[in-house]
Amino acid sequence: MDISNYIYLSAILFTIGAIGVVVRRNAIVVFMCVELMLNAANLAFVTFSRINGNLDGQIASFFTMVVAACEVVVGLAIIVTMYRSRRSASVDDASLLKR
Amino acid sequence: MFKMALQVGSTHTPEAVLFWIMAPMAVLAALGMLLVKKAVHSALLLAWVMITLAIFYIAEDALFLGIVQVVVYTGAVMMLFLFILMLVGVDSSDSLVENIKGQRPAAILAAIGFGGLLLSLIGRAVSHTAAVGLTATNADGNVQGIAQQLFTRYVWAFEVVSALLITAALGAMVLAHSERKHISQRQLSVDRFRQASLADTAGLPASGVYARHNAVDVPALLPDGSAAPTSISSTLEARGDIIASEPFELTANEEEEN
Amino acid sequence: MSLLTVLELTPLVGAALLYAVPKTNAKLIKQVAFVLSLVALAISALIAYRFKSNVSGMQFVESHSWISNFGIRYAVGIDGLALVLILLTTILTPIVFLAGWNEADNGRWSVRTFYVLMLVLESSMVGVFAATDVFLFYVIFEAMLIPVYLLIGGYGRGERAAAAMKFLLYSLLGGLLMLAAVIGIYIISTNQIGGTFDTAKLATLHIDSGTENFLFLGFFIAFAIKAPLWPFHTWLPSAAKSATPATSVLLLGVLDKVGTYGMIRFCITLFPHATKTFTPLIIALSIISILYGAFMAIGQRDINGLIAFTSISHFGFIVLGIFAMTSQGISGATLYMVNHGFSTAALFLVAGWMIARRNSSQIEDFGGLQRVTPVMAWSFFIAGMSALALPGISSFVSEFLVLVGTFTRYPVAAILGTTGIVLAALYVLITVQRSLHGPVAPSNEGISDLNLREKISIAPVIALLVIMGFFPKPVLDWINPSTNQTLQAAGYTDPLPKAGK
Amino acid sequence: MFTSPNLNYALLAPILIVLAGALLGVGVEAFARKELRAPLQLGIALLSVAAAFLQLMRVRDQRSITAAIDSFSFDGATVFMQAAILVLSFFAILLISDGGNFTAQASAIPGSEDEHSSIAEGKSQTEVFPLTLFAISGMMLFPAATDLITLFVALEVLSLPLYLMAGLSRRRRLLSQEAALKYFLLGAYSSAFFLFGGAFLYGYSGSLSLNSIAIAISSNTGNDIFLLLGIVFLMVGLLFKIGAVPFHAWTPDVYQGAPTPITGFMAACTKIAAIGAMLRIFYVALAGDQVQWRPIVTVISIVTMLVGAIAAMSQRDVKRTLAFSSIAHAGFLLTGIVALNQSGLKASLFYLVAYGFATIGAFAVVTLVRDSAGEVTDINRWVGLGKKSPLIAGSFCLFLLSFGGIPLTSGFIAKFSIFTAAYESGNTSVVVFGVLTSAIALFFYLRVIVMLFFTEPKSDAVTVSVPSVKVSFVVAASVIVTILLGVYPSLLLNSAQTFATFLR
Repeated sequence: MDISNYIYLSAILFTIGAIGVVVRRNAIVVFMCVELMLNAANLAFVTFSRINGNLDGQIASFFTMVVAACEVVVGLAIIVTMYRSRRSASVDDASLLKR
Repeated sequence: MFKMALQVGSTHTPEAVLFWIMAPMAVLAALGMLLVKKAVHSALLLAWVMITLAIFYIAEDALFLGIVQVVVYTGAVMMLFLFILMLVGVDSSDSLVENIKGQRPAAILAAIGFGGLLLSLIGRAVSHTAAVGLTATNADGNVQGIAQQLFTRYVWAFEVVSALLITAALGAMVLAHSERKHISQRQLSVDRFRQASLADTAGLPASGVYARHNAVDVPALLPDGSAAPTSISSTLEARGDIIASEPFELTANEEEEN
Repeated sequence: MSLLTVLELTPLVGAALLYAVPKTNAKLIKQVAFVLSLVALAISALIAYRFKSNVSGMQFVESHSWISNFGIRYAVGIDGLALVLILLTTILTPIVFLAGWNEADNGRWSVRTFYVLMLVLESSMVGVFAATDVFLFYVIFEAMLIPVYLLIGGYGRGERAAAAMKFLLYSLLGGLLMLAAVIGIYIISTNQIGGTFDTAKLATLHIDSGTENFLFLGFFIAFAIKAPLWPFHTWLPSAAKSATPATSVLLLGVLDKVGTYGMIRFCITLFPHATKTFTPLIIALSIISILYGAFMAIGQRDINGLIAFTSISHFGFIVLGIFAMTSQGISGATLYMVNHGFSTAALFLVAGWMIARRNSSQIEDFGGLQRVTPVMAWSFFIAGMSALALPGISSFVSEFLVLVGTFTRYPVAAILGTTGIVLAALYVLITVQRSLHGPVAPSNEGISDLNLREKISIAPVIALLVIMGFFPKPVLDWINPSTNQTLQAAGYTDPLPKAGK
Repeated sequence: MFTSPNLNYALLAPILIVLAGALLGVGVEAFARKELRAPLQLGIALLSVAAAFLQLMRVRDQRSITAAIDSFSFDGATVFMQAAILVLSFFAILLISDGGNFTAQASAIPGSEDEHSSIAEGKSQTEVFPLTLFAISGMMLFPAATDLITLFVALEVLSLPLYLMAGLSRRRRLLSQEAALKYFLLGAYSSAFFLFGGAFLYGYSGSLSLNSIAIAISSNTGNDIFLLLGIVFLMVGLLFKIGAVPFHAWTPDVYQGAPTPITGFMAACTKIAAIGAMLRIFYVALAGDQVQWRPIVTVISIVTMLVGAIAAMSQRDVKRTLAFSSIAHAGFLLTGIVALNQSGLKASLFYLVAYGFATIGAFAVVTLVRDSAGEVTDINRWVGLGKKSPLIAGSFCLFLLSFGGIPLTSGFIAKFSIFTAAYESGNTSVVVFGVLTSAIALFFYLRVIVMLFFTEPKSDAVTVSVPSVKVSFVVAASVIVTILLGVYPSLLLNSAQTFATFLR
């Protein structure tokens, strides 16, 4: 099997995540789609690490995981605050700001 | 589409089998994430994708990352997502109605174009790719290798990440922590028993009951003491099973006596 | 420090002094401003006295590094062309102060602000004519819009905010085009001789013709908006109708000369080849301006609108003279700039008094002023005659020179231009007839004639109009060397008189 | 086998001092008494920023690319941008500390009893200060980072606190929380793009360091398609951050919803950090591949300028207007990247400072214009402000004129130098469009000025609250800098020239 198949997989997952952010309305689901994109990037990093024969890509993945964990904390805190204020986690309901 | 010619970039059969079983499932799960209505289902599907990736990491000589992926990502991050979904309401689901007409088909079309372009570009690129592999690099062990890099080459970034962790904790505090000033139920009941008189410790009597008879064929009384005929079921009325209401009416002098 | 810098600073010092005067003491503020403008006049007289008319090139030169990274310098210096325009500025400023003594009283802001703005404007007008660094010129060229904008918007009449806005937007748009050209020529200089904005050095650059055409257009459109040349003129009538007389005098009399001045100083000197390319187009535009301005003037009912359109016509003459590329043409155009300054000053000031007295700016409202207010009527008459270029009054000399200069190279244009004179006679005489003669309208009977202050302020203008009509030689002596230099830079020589003439 | 890494702490100290201040601030939150917190936090924040600045000035002449192994380049551009960020942050902190812009208790539901009581008790969310300091440290690191991991970490360090703070407005809290959510989701989205691009660049060059990527490009060893994909995705991520078209949609919403001091902080300092990082990435790592990205950036720059200027015209909210103006400025700043020469770097540095000061000043003025319900940002209610408080309205106009690039303001010199750089590099089209856009942009700046000064105030018009010492200081300093840099720009241009270097 060709190693580059992992890169195809990564690109597919990234694309699906990117579409999800655009089409889904629930903030939590949107955020999960972002997580999917980050995971896809990680897969690419790990695969390139293997192709290049050094560990820098794996380190990058590791950092991404740490950063993503922090991001999730902050993001979910914001979403919960929003939810408590207006009982909805839909991005559409968050449209007081003029378009 | 898949070039098998590159010997250096190819791997042995077990990994191929693993890939061809797991990868399509991961893609399906990711697609499902987009299509299912309930957020919880999306979260579970995402967790599945993450576990798949963890397996792939291990297959790709990234043992440490594979474990971290399961522990941190699937274990902690996804659990956090699920917690929040529980908090917000498990039923929370998307209305799949479009807000802007034509937005969704347009987005899907654009995405297919985007993905297709991406894939075809990668397809052209990988024919030149030759993989070095990590066997040499991981000779001392994957974890050791990563530690070596992490604490030398990337030590500065590692230090700075601590700022991020503190920020996250602080942020969650700011948005969620509130100083308790509600009095708890327990405190309320203690207060009740500590007051001077125990007269209404068990609670105050229920308010305004005007009936003087508890049979269904006796009319209720209105606040002014007169009977309320409509309080009797119309079936009883049709059968004539009604007791005259006059004896039960509250008269003026009776009221004075009370 | 060069006297020019002193002259630039004097009004600014005056503006600063005004802040020491209590805001409520309007009279003192006016007096201080007036005295400072007289000081500036004295300094400029000293400059004129020391100016050597037989020397070509810049005099009173001063140069300091300003923004060293871009080779930008504070560089000033004057030749005859700049001198006469600076004199025009410093003479007109005290006159408008005196003439419009009460103009600022009913403005949106205080009297002090009015005089501060006026003095800043004077300083920047001197600066813009004295600048020999293109960047310095550009900065002042743009910065002086702000005081004018505030003067129109804050102290004008009618639709003043809109008029001020229109003025500013047009000018800024032109300015931005010029900015692109300024950057362009700077980059070319960087590649050839090291980055500089020195006009003299920039004139030595070799620019390929395509680029040169673009750069020329950048400068020219900015100046054509300012000058104003048809079709870039539409801001002028509304601004003239809304501005106070004092502002109008400085705006049309002096400020707009920056446009024609810039054409001579920058367009022709820096881009001689492009000038040749575009000359036919520009001649055509100037002819259109002459005729269009004149026709529109005939149809005007508003007296300020009338003056604005006559100015468009006159600017057409000036541009025609400049781009005829003969010594008479350019000298005549330069002289025309001065004469037009005084002539519009007289017209606007007298018209301003008439409007203030009658509380209307419609020409037909002024019937029979000749009998009620003879002095005012005569002043207006003389000013009108100067607009008509009657022989014996200053404009005649310059208009004659322009037409003669044009005829030797572009006979058709000169003939068409002459039609403009005929039309001028028409619109001036019609106006004079309508407003000064005829039966006295009943509402005009109580109008008072000019008071002493007004007489004092209009007298020097009228005197100059007449003196310059008979004796333009000193001014021409100043102008001629710089004219020749311009022609030389552009690579033109006067055409030989045709045989048989 | 394991050699301990050698960090040059003197050069990292400015960042570390700010981080130490932030940690101290967290400690204050935990241990200090409530009424002491606000003054303590303000003191710590100002002191640590000042100390960091002093330390930076002490080491400003040192140069090193190995200060933190390969992750951090202490070069001229780093010193300049860190200094600019520190000075502007100092002003921003003063604005943030000026009372009444932040919610009393972020966890209280808007409009609830809880909220009323916490307002009545005079509570305040003093955690804002450490969060600001964290953001500042990220901003200082972002333009100095020389590998993709550090860049990514710095990007998140500067973004996370901003996401949080965007949601802490005292009034119109729903709006503010919504702004935080939008900012967060789009920010995370853009981070993902940045990361994906980084992955491809890593795949291309086999390294995460910018210098190695540059070497890989010049030796032409890698796979060009990976390079192209890497550049495109990385660019998308960065363009999101600076709010360039077509990734600008979040900007007006976030600018409007966030508390005004935070908006000012974000607009001035984030721009410096993000443009700084972009400059480094494009000048250092990707310069060798300019044929591929330069046309793209040129087009984006032009479109950004145009969209920003045109969309600003129809806005009725001051903060949204300023947001679109910031979009237009992002376009102008991209011109500096397109220029890709030393003048371009110098001009960008100058531009960032000039724009930063005018922005902080403008938002400081916005905090002052109020009615009984708080800040008023509806532009129709600013009508006639010039009559009531000429000084404040005049300063605001000065900032707008500077945005518009009128001579004798800093904005003019900034535009002049950045256009000159672009022209010098042969990108005439950018200059022409830049000039055209400036003309369009002037229209709406002038419209605001007309409203302030040439229109009679209406009955329901607003009042200008008496500015506190802190706000007056910020406004006055911004006015002085804006004029000074317009009249005598050599003051800063010379140092921009000296410091306009990237070490490779």
